[in-house]
Amino acid sequence: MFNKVLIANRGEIALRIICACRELGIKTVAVYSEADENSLHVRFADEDVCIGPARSLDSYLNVPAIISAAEITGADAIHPGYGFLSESAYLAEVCEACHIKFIGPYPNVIRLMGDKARARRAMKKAGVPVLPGSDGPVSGEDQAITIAKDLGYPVIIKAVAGGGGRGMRVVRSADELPKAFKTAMREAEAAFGVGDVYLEKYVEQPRHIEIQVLGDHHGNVVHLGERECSIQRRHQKLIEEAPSVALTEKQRRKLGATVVDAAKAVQYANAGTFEFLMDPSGHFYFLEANTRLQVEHPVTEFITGVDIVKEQILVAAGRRLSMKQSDIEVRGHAIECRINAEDPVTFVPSPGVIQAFSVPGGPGVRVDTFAHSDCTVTPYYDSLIAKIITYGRDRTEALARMRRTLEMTVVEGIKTSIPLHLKVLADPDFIGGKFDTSFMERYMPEKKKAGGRLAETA
Amino acid sequence: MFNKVLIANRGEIALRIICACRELGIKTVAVYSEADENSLHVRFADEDVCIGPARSLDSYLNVPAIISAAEITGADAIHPGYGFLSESAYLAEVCEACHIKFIGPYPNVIRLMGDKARARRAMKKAGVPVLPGSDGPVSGEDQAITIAKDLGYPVIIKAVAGGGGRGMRVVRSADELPKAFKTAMREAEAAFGVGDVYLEKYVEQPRHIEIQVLGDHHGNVVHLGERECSIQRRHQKLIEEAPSVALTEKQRRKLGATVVDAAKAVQYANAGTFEFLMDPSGHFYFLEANTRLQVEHPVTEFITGVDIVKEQILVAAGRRLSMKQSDIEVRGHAIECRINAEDPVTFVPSPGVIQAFSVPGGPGVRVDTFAHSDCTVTPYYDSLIAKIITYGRDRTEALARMRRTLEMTVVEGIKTSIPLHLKVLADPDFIGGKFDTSFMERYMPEKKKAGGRLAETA
Amino acid sequence: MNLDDIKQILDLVREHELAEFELERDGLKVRIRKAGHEVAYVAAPPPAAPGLAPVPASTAPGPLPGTPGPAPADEGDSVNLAVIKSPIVGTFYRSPEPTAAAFVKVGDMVSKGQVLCIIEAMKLMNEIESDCDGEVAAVYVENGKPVQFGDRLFAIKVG
Amino acid sequence: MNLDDIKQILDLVREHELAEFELERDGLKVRIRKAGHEVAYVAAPPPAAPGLAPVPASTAPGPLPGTPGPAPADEGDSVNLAVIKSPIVGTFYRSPEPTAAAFVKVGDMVSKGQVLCIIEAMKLMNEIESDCDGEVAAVYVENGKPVQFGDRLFAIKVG
Repeated sequence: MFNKVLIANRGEIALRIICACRELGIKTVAVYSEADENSLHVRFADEDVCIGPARSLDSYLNVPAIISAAEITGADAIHPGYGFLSESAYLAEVCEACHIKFIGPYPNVIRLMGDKARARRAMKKAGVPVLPGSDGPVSGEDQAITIAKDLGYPVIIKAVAGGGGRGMRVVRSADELPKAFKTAMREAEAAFGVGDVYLEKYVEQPRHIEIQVLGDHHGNVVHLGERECSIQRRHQKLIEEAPSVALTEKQRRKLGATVVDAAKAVQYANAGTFEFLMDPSGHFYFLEANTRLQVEHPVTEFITGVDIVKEQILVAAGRRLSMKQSDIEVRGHAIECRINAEDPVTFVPSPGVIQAFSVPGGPGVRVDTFAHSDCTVTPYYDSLIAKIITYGRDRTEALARMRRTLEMTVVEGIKTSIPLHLKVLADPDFIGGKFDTSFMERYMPEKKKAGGRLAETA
Repeated sequence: MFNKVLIANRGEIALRIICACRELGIKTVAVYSEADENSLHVRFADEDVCIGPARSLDSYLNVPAIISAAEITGADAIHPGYGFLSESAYLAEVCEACHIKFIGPYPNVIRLMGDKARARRAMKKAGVPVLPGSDGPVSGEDQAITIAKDLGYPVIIKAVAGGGGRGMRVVRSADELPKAFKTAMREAEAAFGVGDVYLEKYVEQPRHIEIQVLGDHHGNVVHLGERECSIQRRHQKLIEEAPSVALTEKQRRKLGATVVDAAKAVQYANAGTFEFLMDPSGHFYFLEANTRLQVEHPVTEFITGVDIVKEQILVAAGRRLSMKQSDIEVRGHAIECRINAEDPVTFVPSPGVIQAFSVPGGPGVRVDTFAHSDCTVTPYYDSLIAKIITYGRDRTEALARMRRTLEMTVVEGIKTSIPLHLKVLADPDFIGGKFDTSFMERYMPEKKKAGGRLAETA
Repeated sequence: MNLDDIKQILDLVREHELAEFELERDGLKVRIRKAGHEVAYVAAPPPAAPGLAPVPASTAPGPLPGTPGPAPADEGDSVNLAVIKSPIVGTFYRSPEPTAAAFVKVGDMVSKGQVLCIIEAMKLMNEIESDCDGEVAAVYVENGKPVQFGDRLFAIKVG
Repeated sequence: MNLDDIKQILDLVREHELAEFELERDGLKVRIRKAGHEVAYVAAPPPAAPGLAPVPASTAPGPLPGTPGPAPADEGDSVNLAVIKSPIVGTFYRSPEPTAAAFVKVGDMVSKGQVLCIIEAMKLMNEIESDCDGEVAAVYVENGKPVQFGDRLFAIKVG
């Protein structure tokens, strides 16, 4: 087992990883930027290293600083959390070279899944349903027009190196294609340094369904069921739940088995998430795989009782998975609201000092947060200040708990998305389970037709 | 269903009941003493009524004030929580007379169980194992000596109206009896206004095991398994867990069934707890029944998924229990630490202002508390400031979670029992499950032979 | 007023653990505020106001019920007002029965022990008596309305 | 009222730990307010200090690394000291190789651009240069010890 784990992250997820390490009796090293000097993750780690100034590029994204921090503290493993370097094949490779265990999949698997066109081909080969599409980068406008005609409109143009909705365009007719193609390439080039794009059939009114997997380094892979993350805004997930009301037990078993087979085919190890679009007639299409821990992992932890972060650490240390597929039993329903420091109407970020902070207890409530009274929410990083997760024997109970928990949560001094969450929780369509990824458009300040599709984020 | 419930309590349990009411869509009325004006239970109730000055006798124990508060706010039910008036047959009777539902058992059942000698007889009749004893009040010293001789020493003298260890004496020989008998009677007279005492065989090295039951007003009763509460100090429970490591599955089923039968025999409705002593050879002896919600109910909620407070409200409103015995499945292990505002070594209470308060998240953690940064812990009421409950797939995981949760809990400005809890959690005997009710004596400031037996409190 | 007077006042301030003291008379004005009392504002400074601890209610805690001594700072500067607060929770009635006249009205002179109102609690009618002699200056609660423990009922202009 | 009176009043103000004192009489007005009492209105008063937000470290943030301008208040009042901080995380070495002499020692005169030490990070030796001309006044880190981003390395007494 590891003696000391360095946590290459900040905020609630750094604290989450400290909790897991402490439960396993492993020492921790926090790294932090100058802006985070007073953060709780620094307070509760056994050791801490300042790795740079506030700007992420110079601190939390600074591979040499993080590796050096591991070396000077003698850490034998690095947990990257989510975001930042969590999907950096480069960091994973450097770790390997420095004999530090990277708590995540093999570098080549990270690289494969990071290239959307290659990932798509690999999944297709492994029997995972993918959207009809170009099966690789499209060389030019003319080829795009030919392929689009074959696929039938609407189609979607996506960046090969994509993420976060950039380099992505929905095209509804041949007329729109040339312009959209050029824009997508330009955006991809600007955002990722690679202009390559590919084409896929566009699914209308899709639900976002994802399967959580866990693999060890002995070839064992299990899935922990699905999560539904259709409540998202500009590709940012806002509310996640498990199980999904849209899946039958049969669909769940089948999709889970398919994903486990595909994960085994690519020698997937550690935690990962396979994201799918589900069309209104119940077909699934592979979207992408996230080769890391997800923000919304707690909903799965609630319904399965599995501690995903502890499993990550154990399998990275060479242990076999602590469970077989048949041991995993889903019980009850869980839902997560991401509480952001932002105006609930305009979505403008609201950094500042939290003057009062309190969250209620009672059964079925979990709060993962770095916030506390008198803490500062800096403007440098993402606006997530707390994840509130509730559990119930069924969805109705989980939703009622979430409502009362949000109503009894106190965050004073900054604005938060809690009022927006309460609106969604009172929405009859949401309560009825009748929604898709375009659901949040009704709460957008300007009702732009944003396409409302795909979630590329944690 | 009720429209509005008045909560005749304060602190964390008042908040716990508000949570349950909100989940059921029921409005709440908080009552408070002048000392609790700024408490969270006042903030989060829909209405609030000041019922008196700080002294409990004039506020939280003031039946006319509470009934009047219910009347002026139009509340149709009263939840008494634990402590204060929760076992007051008088309050239950007044409620009945005023057409307000008392959320608890029938007044006559409360009265029966409140009289220890009668309760003992009723349980014996219903087939529950009781300790050999006098079967009723002992008239005088001579009778006591005769009975004690029959029972064999050691014996214990107990107040008929007892509670909290008062009017209780362990007697190890005939020589000691006369003096102990007089003292116990005097104490009982002083504490309860009734000097009657009775005799029982005294069990050495007992474990405290209790069975949680739930009954409706249609004759249905289920049990939710046992809790073990042997870690106590001067009859005050400090750490509780479920299930108990000392019980086999067979013992659990048998004891549970016995209790359910006995509860049905006395027409038990609502939540209740039947407390037992378990001797080293695995025999159980009925101790007493608590006709109310217990402080430690969350450990049972964690392992069964049942929301005991919501069930209390639902059955009080006339609903049938939402589950049958066969629906109740125990999963995992839960443990509760009662965090008191007190010096962890001398046990001297430590009221004051909490300057900083923070509790970690992560899976399997529940915190029921009224505390927050800048809140005041008054010297007027009991010293419980928070209940920290952790859950794990097994006892080892639950204990590891408790340890890291306590280590990462911040309470500044007052002293708390957290350091004491951490000592217990590191104790090899505790970890190994090898303990009885005398366990805490090793952590007492003066190692007085306190008998270390029985828990009469929530 | 000389230094000795000031010293004596300060001793009184200390003895009575006052936070503030103010005296104004014939062109003389003394005002004293003890340090450390701002600390009370720390949790919830009046203007900023955030924080879980609510700002103290604008009604000062005042004298304990049952002993409603004069509370001058509470109500005005020059008049000695005694505030009668409710010693119980219940429903406030100004008259012994619906059709009867009110026990007292503003302007009435009352004497100590005189019944001012009834508070019904648990079907029992509790007579609330005046603690002092004086003139009824205010009635704070409407007939038939609920009152909580400590709610103001009447102000009596003393002497 | 003369200076002596005022002194005595001030002594009383101190003795009684007053926050404010005001006296007005016959065209005379004295008003005293002790400094620091407004500070009590902030969320986390400096002396009380508890609370989760740690008191700012006593080492002032100082100049940004890479631009270590003079930091007089930091070190002393009359001397112009530039503090060179570590721009990276790694291991600090005072000499180019184990057996060699240190790049610089206290008392040495250095010029801008001169190598002061090496910090090893990811097996790479990073030379850290002086940002100014001056005399080495202090070496804060021992040879072979780890340094964090922003840790002080050297103080240079500037011109």
